[in-house]
Amino acid sequence: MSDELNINKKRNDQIKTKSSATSGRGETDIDYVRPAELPEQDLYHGHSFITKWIFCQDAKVIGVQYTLTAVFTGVVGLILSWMMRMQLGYPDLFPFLTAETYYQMVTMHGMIMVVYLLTALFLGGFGNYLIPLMVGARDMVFPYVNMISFWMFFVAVVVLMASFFVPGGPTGSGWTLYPPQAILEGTPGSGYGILLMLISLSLFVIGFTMGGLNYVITILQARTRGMSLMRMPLTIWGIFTATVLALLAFPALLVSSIMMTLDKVLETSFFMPTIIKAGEALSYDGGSPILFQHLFWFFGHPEVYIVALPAFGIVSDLISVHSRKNIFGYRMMVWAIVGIGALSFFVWAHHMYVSGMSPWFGFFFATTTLIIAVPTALKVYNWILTLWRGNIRINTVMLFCLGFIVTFVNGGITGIFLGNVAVDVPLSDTYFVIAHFHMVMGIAPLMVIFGAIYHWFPLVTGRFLDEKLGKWHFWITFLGAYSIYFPMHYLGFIGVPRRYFEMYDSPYMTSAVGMNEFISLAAFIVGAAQFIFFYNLVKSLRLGKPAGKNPWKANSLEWLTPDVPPTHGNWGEKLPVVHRWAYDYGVPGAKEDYIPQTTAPSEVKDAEVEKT
Amino acid sequence: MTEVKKEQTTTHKIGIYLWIWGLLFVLSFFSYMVDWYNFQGLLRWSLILFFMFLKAGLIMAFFMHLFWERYALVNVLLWPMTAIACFVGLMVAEGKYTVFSRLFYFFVGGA
Amino acid sequence: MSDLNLDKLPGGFKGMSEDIGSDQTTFKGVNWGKAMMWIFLLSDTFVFSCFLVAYMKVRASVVEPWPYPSEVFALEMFGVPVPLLLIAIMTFVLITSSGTMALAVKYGYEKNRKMCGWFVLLTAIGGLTFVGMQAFEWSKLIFHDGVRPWGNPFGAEQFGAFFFMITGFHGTHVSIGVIFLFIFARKVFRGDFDTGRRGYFTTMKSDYVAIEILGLYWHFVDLVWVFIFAFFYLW
Amino acid sequence: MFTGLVFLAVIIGSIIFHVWTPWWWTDIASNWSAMDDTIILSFWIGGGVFILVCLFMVYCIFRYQYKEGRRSEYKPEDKKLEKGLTWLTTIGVVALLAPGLVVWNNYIRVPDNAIQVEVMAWQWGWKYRLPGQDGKLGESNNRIISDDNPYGLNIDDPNGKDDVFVESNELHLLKDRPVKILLRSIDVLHNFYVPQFRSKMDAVPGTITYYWFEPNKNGEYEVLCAEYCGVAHYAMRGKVVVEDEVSYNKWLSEQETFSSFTAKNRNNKLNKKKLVKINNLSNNKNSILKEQDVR
Repeated sequence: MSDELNINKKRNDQIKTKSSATSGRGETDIDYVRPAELPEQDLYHGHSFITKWIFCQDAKVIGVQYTLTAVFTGVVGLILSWMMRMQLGYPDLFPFLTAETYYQMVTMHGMIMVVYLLTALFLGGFGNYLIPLMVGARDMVFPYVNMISFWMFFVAVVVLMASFFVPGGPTGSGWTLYPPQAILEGTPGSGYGILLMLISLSLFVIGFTMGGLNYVITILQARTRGMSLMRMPLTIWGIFTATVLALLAFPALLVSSIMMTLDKVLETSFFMPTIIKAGEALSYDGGSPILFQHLFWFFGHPEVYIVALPAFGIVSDLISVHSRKNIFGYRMMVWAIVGIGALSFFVWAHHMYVSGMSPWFGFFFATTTLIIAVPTALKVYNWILTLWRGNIRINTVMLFCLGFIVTFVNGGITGIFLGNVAVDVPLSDTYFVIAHFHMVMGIAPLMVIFGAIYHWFPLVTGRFLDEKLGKWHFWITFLGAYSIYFPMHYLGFIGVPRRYFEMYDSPYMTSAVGMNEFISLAAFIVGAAQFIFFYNLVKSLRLGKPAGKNPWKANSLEWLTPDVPPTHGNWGEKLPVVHRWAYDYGVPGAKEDYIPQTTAPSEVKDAEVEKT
Repeated sequence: MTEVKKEQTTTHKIGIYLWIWGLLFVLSFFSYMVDWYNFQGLLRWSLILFFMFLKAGLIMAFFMHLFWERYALVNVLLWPMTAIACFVGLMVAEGKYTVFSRLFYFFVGGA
Repeated sequence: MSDLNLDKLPGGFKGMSEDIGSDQTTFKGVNWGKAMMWIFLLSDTFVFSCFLVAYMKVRASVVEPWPYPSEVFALEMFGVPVPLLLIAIMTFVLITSSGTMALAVKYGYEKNRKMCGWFVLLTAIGGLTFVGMQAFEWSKLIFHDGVRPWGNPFGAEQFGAFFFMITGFHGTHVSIGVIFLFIFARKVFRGDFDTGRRGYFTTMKSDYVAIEILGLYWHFVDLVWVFIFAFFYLW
Repeated sequence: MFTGLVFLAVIIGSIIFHVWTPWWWTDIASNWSAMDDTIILSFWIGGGVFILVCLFMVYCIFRYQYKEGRRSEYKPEDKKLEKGLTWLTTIGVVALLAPGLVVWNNYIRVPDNAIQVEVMAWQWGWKYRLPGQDGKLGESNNRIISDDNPYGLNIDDPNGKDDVFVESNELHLLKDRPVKILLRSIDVLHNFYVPQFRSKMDAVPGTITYYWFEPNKNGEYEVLCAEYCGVAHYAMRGKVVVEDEVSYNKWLSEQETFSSFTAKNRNNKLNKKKLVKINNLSNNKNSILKEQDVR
């Protein structure tokens, strides 16, 4: 393998300046960039505390608001997971944990983590903060709508949290909210709980659509001069594709929420067939529960990639910056992101192999699902090939990236098990599934989030996070999380079904008591380790080492603002002009080992740059 | 909001709008006639879909100016429809399967 | 300010690949608001598609007979039931309003304040008529025919549920459109788009392109009706 | 150094755990050993990829740790390598997919000699219905379930007359005889799952789903509900007994049939009335609707 990778001769024919291709007059001027198409953006600058920090139209502040709100819900989710693990590891020890509360915790934990933490954090948090900075815009294109978007999200969170306090408590129908069970008695929170959940989701979708339109249009229509799509950092590609997916997938969630609300409130029968409860037939008739599952997963599968793609993008950037090497196969990475995004709309029913849908769908969805494995695997190869022959800084950021690779590969491969229809039959609805999706869309994206926070904290606050605490945080989180979820696969092999309040007395389940105790212990430790991180955040905000400009020696635009942290309007007097992609690290002939995107070719004449 | 210079945007003769407008009336009338003459089966379906797509196409192309837009926008808007097409196709299959299993195993009391 | 000259850019697929490969904007010459409206409409298309897909799936899988819309929606005229009469009229009204909107957009391009304003107002009135007729249709179904979301005398329960949900959702879109049409008619007449007056909430300058954006929305509403007409009333 | 070593330890630890794990699947008791085989195949291919990727990563950590002044290699892409990896991955994926599809094809095609067994799931328990002598299950409908007709059978359907009711959690099956499980639910989603048989499928109210297997080992097996169905989901257990023909027939003869069940209730006139009433479902429904109109 390594022979093929020996340094080829420079493919100078690849050098191609867009300027000379389009302008006609720029044949000789290697620094030429097309003039601005659009006038300067008109911005509203807040004057009071309220317009500056609360109802703020600055995408950076909105990003931080999103992040803090999402992290708050995340902490709630974390505490819920602790309580679940208390029950599973030490059943009967905690009398306040009844089956009802357990199922309510399962549900709220799932929904909070997937939608209100990961989606909101990646797109609302990182998206808002990074998009305008990384594409060289002054702000999002519709700052006002962007502000409303955050407050919609905020209200959605409030409604969600309110469901903890209504009679009957929050819904306990599992995060998939499958009818008929979700709205029938016998499921905790089938009264107000489920209604508030559906309302909260609808609000989230509406709020998110507002934000999502902003992200998409900012990326498509408000890039700075010289910033072509193929020069964008992969972070932006990931967030962009994920946002497009969200805009097209959330409608299915909205529709299923509306229909289920009607089933609950008006007793329509969209998802409700004839149901016998306590010997009496309810008034429902003729509906189709499987339809809900189709709608839900038509949203739900893209949702997986809504979480995963930004993580892919961000981790590519982090790995590239901290191994001082260009990302390997940038173009393939972009195509892989777009391809995965597009394919994700054709694979939804692989969550439903044993749901009783038309059995013939198994062939179609197994095939499409495994096709997705190919671009995903390529991305993994490219990450490790980026490390290869790099100059790797082993700091906290890089550690989280390495942790991501291990957990993601692990979870991705168990995904191939579950996507392959016949293998899924014995494994579906068991702990194998739990282990799989926590590994691949729980731990792996969280690794990226932590890495990204350690990476961009100096930009947001002007100070580094504490490295020593960071390393403790990483090792406990990574090793702990791995030892939670790796053994959990084997519970699935035994055949322990998911969503079991207690393992009861089946012989093969009792054999796993020890493992359950161990997993619970690990979960408590990992959860507690997050408070090291929060302490680090608070401490470093005040006392962290000052970072200065571009502390990581990165190339992408967000580090090149005149002020650190960037102020409203981002760029001061003049918008930056981009001359190259974001990955010119270690270019032979250049003085430094990195060439920022704004560096004009004439400034680094000797650099043997391959690609612009 | 930015002002893209509008001078370049070609305005279109009023005739084209009136012409499309008329065409939409005629097509709506035709699709109404499908019901009026009570066509059934495949003929009904193909006529309904034909008129529907023709009308939708006219509205999108001329009233919504897609005909005059650059291909980048047009393609971005039309490709996602394949996902919907896939969804529709599979759900038709699923609906048929459901009704098959219902009729095959259930008796439908009275009705 | 800008040297973007759309006429000089290559068209067709060559233009497309160049647009996508270029810097700054991907949709050349497309205003931000307009691009946003297009993407929003794409998202909204998925909403309506999901509604219609759900409807088709359920309708295909109920075993009870589905009410025959041609008869359910018939209107008694001079003692003879005319099938789908009201729906036909509603369709014509909506297409008419779509036509007037297209003209309003055209005059908006030309910055013809008066004509633009009148046509926007005309569109708003068309929309209002449509909503009114829909209210009539709903009340007839509810009070006269006894159709409820949870059941109806004609057959499968889901008929009423889907009817009220889908036409209701569409009607909501129309109503929102009508409100905005009235607001924008006022703005046009007041000359906001000529003076570039700043918006009350957004503090952004007004521009005639807003009429085009509103037009896109309105045509979309019409477009959805085409599909509802075909799938709900004609099927 | 430390970092690389820990990651190496994680990989080696994973392998050791996998090899020495005391937790492994239950002994298979059905014909679906092919499913186990595809899992094993996935383990070899997937596990191999996992180990290779991680080892390569560890190698990079050791070999290319940061050194002041060193330049990393500048090589944006390598078409040949990328193409090679694409093909390799594609081959691996096809190798996993193909057997999976073959097994699935067997899973959804029920052999002709399979005995039909209706599993009826309810919150929270199981009961079963077997076809009688004629080998055919009678038509059923959830809407007419009542005390006199606990399975909601069509009383006019001759196939249903000799259907055997098993109104308990315990089901007996014949060894080495394929069974087609027809799943039916009267309230919410359930899933009839016996880990030893490897196979499962959701029971969906409003429709019938199916799957099949061939039990090939005598014994008692626990039935689990594998689709979340409400608070007592975890306690929704049943029992399957696989046995030889003699004891099976003995068990079968102890069960009640539909006709014996109705005969028992025949003297009660009220019941009969109810059945007639329910049979005129359409009239019944209209009256329900009128009640709803009032509401």
